Amino acid sequence: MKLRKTSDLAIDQRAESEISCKSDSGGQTMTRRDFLRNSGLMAGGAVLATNFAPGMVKRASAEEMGAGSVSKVKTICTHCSVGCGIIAEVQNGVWIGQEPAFDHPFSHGAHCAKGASVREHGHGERRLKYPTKLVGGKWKRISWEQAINEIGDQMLQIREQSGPDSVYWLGSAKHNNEQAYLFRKFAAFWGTNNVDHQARICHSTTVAGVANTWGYGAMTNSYNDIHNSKAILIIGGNPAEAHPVSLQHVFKAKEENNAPLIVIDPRFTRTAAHANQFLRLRPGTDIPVVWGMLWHIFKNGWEDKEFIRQRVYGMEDVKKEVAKWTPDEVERVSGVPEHQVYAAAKTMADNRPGTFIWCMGGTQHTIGNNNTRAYCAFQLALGNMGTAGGGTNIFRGHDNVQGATDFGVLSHTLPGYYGLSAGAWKHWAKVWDVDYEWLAARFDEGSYEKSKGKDMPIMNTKGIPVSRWIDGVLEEKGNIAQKDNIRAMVLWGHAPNSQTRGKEMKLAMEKLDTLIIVDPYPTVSAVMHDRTDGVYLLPACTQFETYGSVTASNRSLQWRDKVIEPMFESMTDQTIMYRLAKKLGFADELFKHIKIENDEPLIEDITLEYNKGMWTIGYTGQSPDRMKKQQRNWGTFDYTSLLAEGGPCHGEYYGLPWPCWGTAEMGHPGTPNLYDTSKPVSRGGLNFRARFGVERNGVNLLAEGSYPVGNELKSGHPEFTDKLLKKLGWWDDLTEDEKQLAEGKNWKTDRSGGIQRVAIKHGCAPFGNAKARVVVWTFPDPVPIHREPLYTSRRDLVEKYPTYEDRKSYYRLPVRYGSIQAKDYSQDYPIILTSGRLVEYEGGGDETRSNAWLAELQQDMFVEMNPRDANDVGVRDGDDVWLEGAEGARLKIKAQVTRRVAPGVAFMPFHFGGHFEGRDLRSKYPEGADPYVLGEACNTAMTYGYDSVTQMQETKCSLCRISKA
Amino acid sequence: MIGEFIDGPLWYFSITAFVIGVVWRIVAIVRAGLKPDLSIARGSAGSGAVRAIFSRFVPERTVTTRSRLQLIAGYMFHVGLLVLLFFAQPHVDFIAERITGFDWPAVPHWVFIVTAEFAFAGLILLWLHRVLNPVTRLLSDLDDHIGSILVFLVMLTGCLALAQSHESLRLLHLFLAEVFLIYFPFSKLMHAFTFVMSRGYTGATMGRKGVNA
Amino acid sequence: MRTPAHHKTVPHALGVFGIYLLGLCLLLFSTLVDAQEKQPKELPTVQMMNPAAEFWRDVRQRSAPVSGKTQVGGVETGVLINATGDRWRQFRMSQLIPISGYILGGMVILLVAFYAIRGRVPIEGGMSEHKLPRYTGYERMIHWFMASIFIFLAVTGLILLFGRPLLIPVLGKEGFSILASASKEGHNLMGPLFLLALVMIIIQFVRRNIYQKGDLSWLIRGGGIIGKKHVPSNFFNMGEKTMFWLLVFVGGLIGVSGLILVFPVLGLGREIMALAHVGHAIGAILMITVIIGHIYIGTVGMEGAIEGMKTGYCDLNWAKEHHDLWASKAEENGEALSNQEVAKMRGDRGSVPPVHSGLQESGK
Amino acid sequence: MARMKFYCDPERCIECNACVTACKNENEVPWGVNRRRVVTIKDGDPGERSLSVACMHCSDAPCATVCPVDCFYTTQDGVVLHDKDICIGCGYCFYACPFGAPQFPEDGAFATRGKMDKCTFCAGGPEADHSADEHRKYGSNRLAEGKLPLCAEMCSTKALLAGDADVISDVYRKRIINRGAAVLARGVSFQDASFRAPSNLGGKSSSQE
Repeated sequence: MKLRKTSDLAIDQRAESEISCKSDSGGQTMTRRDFLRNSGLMAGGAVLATNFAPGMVKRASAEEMGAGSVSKVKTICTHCSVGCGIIAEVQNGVWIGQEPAFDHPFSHGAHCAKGASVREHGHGERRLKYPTKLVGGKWKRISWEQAINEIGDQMLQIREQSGPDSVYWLGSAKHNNEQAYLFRKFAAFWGTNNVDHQARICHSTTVAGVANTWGYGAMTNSYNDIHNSKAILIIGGNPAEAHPVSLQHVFKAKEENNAPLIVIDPRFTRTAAHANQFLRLRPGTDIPVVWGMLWHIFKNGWEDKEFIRQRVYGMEDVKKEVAKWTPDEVERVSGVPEHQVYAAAKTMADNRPGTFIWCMGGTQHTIGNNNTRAYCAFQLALGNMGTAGGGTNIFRGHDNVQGATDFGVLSHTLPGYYGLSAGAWKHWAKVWDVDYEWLAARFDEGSYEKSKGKDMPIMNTKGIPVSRWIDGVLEEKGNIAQKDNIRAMVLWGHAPNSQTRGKEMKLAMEKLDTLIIVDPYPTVSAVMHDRTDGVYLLPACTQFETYGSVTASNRSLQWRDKVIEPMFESMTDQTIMYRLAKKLGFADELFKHIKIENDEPLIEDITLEYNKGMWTIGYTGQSPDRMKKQQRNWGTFDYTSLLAEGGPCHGEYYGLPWPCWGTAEMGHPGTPNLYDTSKPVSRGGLNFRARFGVERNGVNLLAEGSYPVGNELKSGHPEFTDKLLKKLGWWDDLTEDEKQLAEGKNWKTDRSGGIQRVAIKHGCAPFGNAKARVVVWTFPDPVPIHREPLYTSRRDLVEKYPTYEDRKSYYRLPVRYGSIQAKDYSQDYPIILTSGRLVEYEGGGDETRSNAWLAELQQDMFVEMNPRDANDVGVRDGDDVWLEGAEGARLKIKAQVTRRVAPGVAFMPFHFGGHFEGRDLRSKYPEGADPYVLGEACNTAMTYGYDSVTQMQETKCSLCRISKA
Repeated sequence: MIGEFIDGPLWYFSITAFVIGVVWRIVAIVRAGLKPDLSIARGSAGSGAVRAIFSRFVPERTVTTRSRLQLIAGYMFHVGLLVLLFFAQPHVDFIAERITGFDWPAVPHWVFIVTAEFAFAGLILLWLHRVLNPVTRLLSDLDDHIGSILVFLVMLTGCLALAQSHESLRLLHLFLAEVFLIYFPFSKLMHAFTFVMSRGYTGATMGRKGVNA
Repeated sequence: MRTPAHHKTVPHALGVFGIYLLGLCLLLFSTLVDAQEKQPKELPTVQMMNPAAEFWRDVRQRSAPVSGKTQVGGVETGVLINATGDRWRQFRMSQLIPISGYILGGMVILLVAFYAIRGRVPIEGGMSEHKLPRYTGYERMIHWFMASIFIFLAVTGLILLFGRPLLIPVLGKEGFSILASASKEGHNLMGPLFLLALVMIIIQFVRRNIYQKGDLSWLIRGGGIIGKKHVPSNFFNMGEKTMFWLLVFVGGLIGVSGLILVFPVLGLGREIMALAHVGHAIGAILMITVIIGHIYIGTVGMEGAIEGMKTGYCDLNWAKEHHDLWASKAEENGEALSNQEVAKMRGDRGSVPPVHSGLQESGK
Repeated sequence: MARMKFYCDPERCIECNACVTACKNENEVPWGVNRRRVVTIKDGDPGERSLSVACMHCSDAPCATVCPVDCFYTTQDGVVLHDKDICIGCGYCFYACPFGAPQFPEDGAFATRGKMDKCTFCAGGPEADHSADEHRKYGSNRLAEGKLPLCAEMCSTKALLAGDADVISDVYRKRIINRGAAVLARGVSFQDASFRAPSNLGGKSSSQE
């Protein structure tokens, strides 16, 4: 709602002045740093927030306004995946103001606490300011030159001695698309698959589960599309704190459609406070509740039978499993009574389409992939898929975790989910224009695993996931399917406190040869270990000091402009990558088609390069020009459909949500809602992907009688290849040039885009038209079933719902399941421990805890505990308590006694860090770079447990005991 | 207008008057010369002087028992005044800006306040003692009263201007300080400088005589 | 209630005023109670042309302040709405300022009238040839210490209280702001010294101010206003003792509440702060009123009254008339000195002052 | 005559604190001074609601009544502002204000109150619009630029509205009608929230009970 005052007040010219898209950095007379220095604020490096007199940094005055005109820079918030628009006011290179982006299609000017305070980045008092090295327990400032040289030499030495796999490249969901892509490429050129990022520990189970159900592992609709929902179900998510602006859309549906809001969560969250129905489940029992709802749906025949017949495979198997979940059993296992489950099921059945939203409450479990597939099965049963207002709206975490996932900053795939097969490598080698053999030679020789009796090249072997890098360091060499342990860690935009098993991580950090941290902030990695040497801190830029594209949760790509010049001695990630590659000796290959200026690779060239390779998920149509044009025309996109009506972007969906098929020249508008058959593919329609074959056990896997509008085949069909085109007689629709590139290729590897173009021309989705499957026969549990957590409080259920057997080697490492569950911890650790977000902080929180405006609002790490549990141990609200995790880590934190959590459940936010087992580590930070607020990291106490498919860590269900400190 | 005068010319005038006046007075005293002491030295005059200058900061026994209040009040006031004068943040800033060009750490605000409380209590009590005690009343002349009242007013207006919100209050304080500076060299306020000389003189005399004073 | 008017020469005017004041206080409190009864929890007349009005009305109609949780730190940040401040506003604006104005003004008018009718109370026997040592130097010092601080605090306090109606029209907002700012700073600064002075006064005078047998009759006879005879009294009479205890308790109240007001960091809520302000204000007005009377007697009201505090010696006749018990005992002890001796001691004629220590320790 | 008002819709406020940080951002308010705050009542219990509170810009402002130096004034837009040059930091407005709007920067450890600071409805102060003095003392003057307070403009769920009271009322009325009409149109209300006393989820004790 835009509330513009239209009274007789004087309108300043500034408000009227056109929004110039980017500051003319050439015309800057003064960098922000100079400005700060001149105002005497930098004296001593550490300036207390309280010393900031109002207005010192802000717009100087009206009289001085002439000194430099105020330009308005459009960028995107760097906190969560909603992707809110930001308008930054910049004067003389100083970020002097922030205006609401009322015309931004996602946010309409809105922000949460984090978004409303991003300008604080322009202060940057607590940033890491110079390359720094730990020498004899003291931080020593060094030059970039020295840092790159020393790091490079050590890496090359490790490579010599232990192979490239002993250096671990931990990337970031905070990179923009270009940086993420470059990072993955960088790791490939270094010769390792030991590369990963936060998606592993946030939505990897979603990606795996959802992609294996219907093709793509992403949010199917969009935040804005929730406007069309008639019912909203949120499970394991607290968007009111994690994605506050999304609630704008939820409330619109709630108010205008009278859409009921159902929240299923162990905790009465801020979201639940606004829900019509709240189901409080025991942590880790999503499947019983979802199956419990389906039980009522199947029992009453509310399922969409026609939809299932046409578009779903294996629903009968699900029905069989669901039948076991009678209301009694659901209540016994999850604690949710029948009438609530029934009400929720009936509400969802009565109000279609309904959307199904989940977050990390569902994904971060040993059975996370089961959970996500169960959610999909629920939506498929109700026929809520492929329709506006329906879908599975999976709210991603970081601002670009979707993009970084898409670009395969993951140990099991190359960009675009191509996997690690030889074919995938060859495709990318072509895109990168490097010799495949050269690329293969970058990897270590030999083999770690066998596949079908044959040795598998290391190049094709999945790397160690980020969730388990500590085991890659600590595990006996003989137990790792790798030549040597990890010896050097590169944490490039990663907060270690977001990972479980903090005590072991400390040991791992201490065992490493070298620890390299590339980040705008020192992060907890700089202080949690007791190393005295071998740690490097390299100051990276924030996304406000560079530019590029970012993919929001709804698959929309948005262009960010640079707001300010890099602060202090920080460098953009792409620059650091270039300089490091140069040192490591593969810069020429890595940047073969990317222009370098002053050591900085040109972002647009990177975009254009991935446009040439990302055919699988349609990252091919989003050229920099198209994205920039959309950025200039935010206001022309519809608030609900995201479709531009009129204007320069007419007919396009905002952000060209992937798949944006074909080449940019083809002009595909993007796909706002996945699998929506009510539109032609050329206008954003789609059907389920044919990914799992055409037939299984004699049952047709292709769609039956369901197809996007205008599909000439009018039935299911497999994915397009050159052969299929020829068979259909469409081959000659290709141009001669296209034919040359498409010969022997399929829609994923045809670098001309011709196959996609022709398929779409005939109304077909390039990836075929098949059914979604609710039985994933390649997974440990083909039909999602409930398994008790490793550290369960319900020993009585272990026998009936046991976890998996231990596995000897998975992702190069042994994984324990049953051997942990076999032991009863519930006596000593009676309280279930779960974790989640606060609105003020983000991720590991180093950035937000260094932001004075945010840090003031959350100054103490705390644990929420029910009054009953508090009274049992004599704890009162605000007391200090010791919380001991089931593996023995102890946290000293404040108790917050509240009925928000149920008796027997404790909740901790995971953004804190800088205390370790009662020890304040503030003195260990480099001077002036310690965040305002420190606290115990919740994950120090979180325990072992990894998803059976993706090695997602278990953070939502462990055990602990709490005692008064 | 008046403000500019107080902040500018008058300040320079007063500080000049102060410096010249003090120097002139001291020179005059020194130039008055000492009567030659022809007796045989039984001790060192120099060490006696130094000893006296410092040892007399410690009050004698008779004083500590007989006039405890004056003693306490005296110290409260003099130490307080010294701290306020040289370690109050606004003064440090002022001196750094106008005179020295460098600054030094100031006391925190709360120390300032506490010190001011003590200084005021000391000053008021001392002045009351001066007026009420027959001896001191007799000994006091107008100069003493003017000196006391001036110091009091300077301190008071300084504290009234603590909020630093009104320029006029600061100017009032500054004006009185300037009056004080001008008055200083021509009054008993000079004891701030001359106490060294007088003590030194006595000490030297005593020292020479071999008396440990 | 006694009225102090139409009475013949009675020396103990102080007592009269004490009683009068007590009455006034009762009156004041009764009006307060009255006022509160008449205004049952009426909330601010905040007129809200706001859709929130209904919500806020709902919140306000709950008896206790609605308090919740907030991430914003500070005093009472969790309190959504707290209408108790409004009762305080009512008190300050429609009771404290006008009523205390009447009281102080009334006191002054009363004294003027009293003086006009009664004139200065003389020493009946005239000045004698002898004096009694009454106060030591130390005692006089702390008295005047207290007095100067009290007057400073009273004046600055009154400026803050009455400045808006009385001084802004004269000085203008800017001008008054300067004065008010200075007053506030000075008031805050000198406040703690008042407590220091109070402690010194208590220690020094408490023993002589314990009520004694004769005091009741002094009270009954209105400090001598009723009847012709002198009322027997020791070193301090009943009125003075009452004033002493008023000073101790009311002054203490003023001091403590003042400290609360001057330390907002203590994190006390606005209710406590407002309460402290009420106590501070009522106490201060009460004390100021009493002290006006005290000053009246000391200056124009009574002959010989101020001598003791000024010089340390009082006239023997005056002492006999007003503090006969003490005076006769002192005379018996041979403490009486001739005027000449006193003058010598005080060095009035340039004679060498003798050491006088412990001589005047009296009151026993 | 315009009459500026804030309104916070408790049905929409999710306590995201955007208004709090937006205010800090726009007005560079120092640590410890919060012109706006979000209060959650019944925190963690069914019926939990949050509200963003700042100066309500009362028509008959109690703060203005009690101010001993009379430093408050109401602008033509109905915004209650104060003159920091006149304010002496006595704290009386803090006692009088039912909403806890007046803030005081603690002036040093001895904490005499500094000059009062409060929400200005992003309308600056008595100084000339957009002057350096105005910005230093009061923060932004968005109203003079034809903009509304940033807190409301940035509210994540559009719960906090600011503007002319009439306009706000209209917006709010429309919202209420929407809520009501939706119920009418669809014939059902889902306000029968199935909140219940939390069932016991604790492992140990649950199996014991």
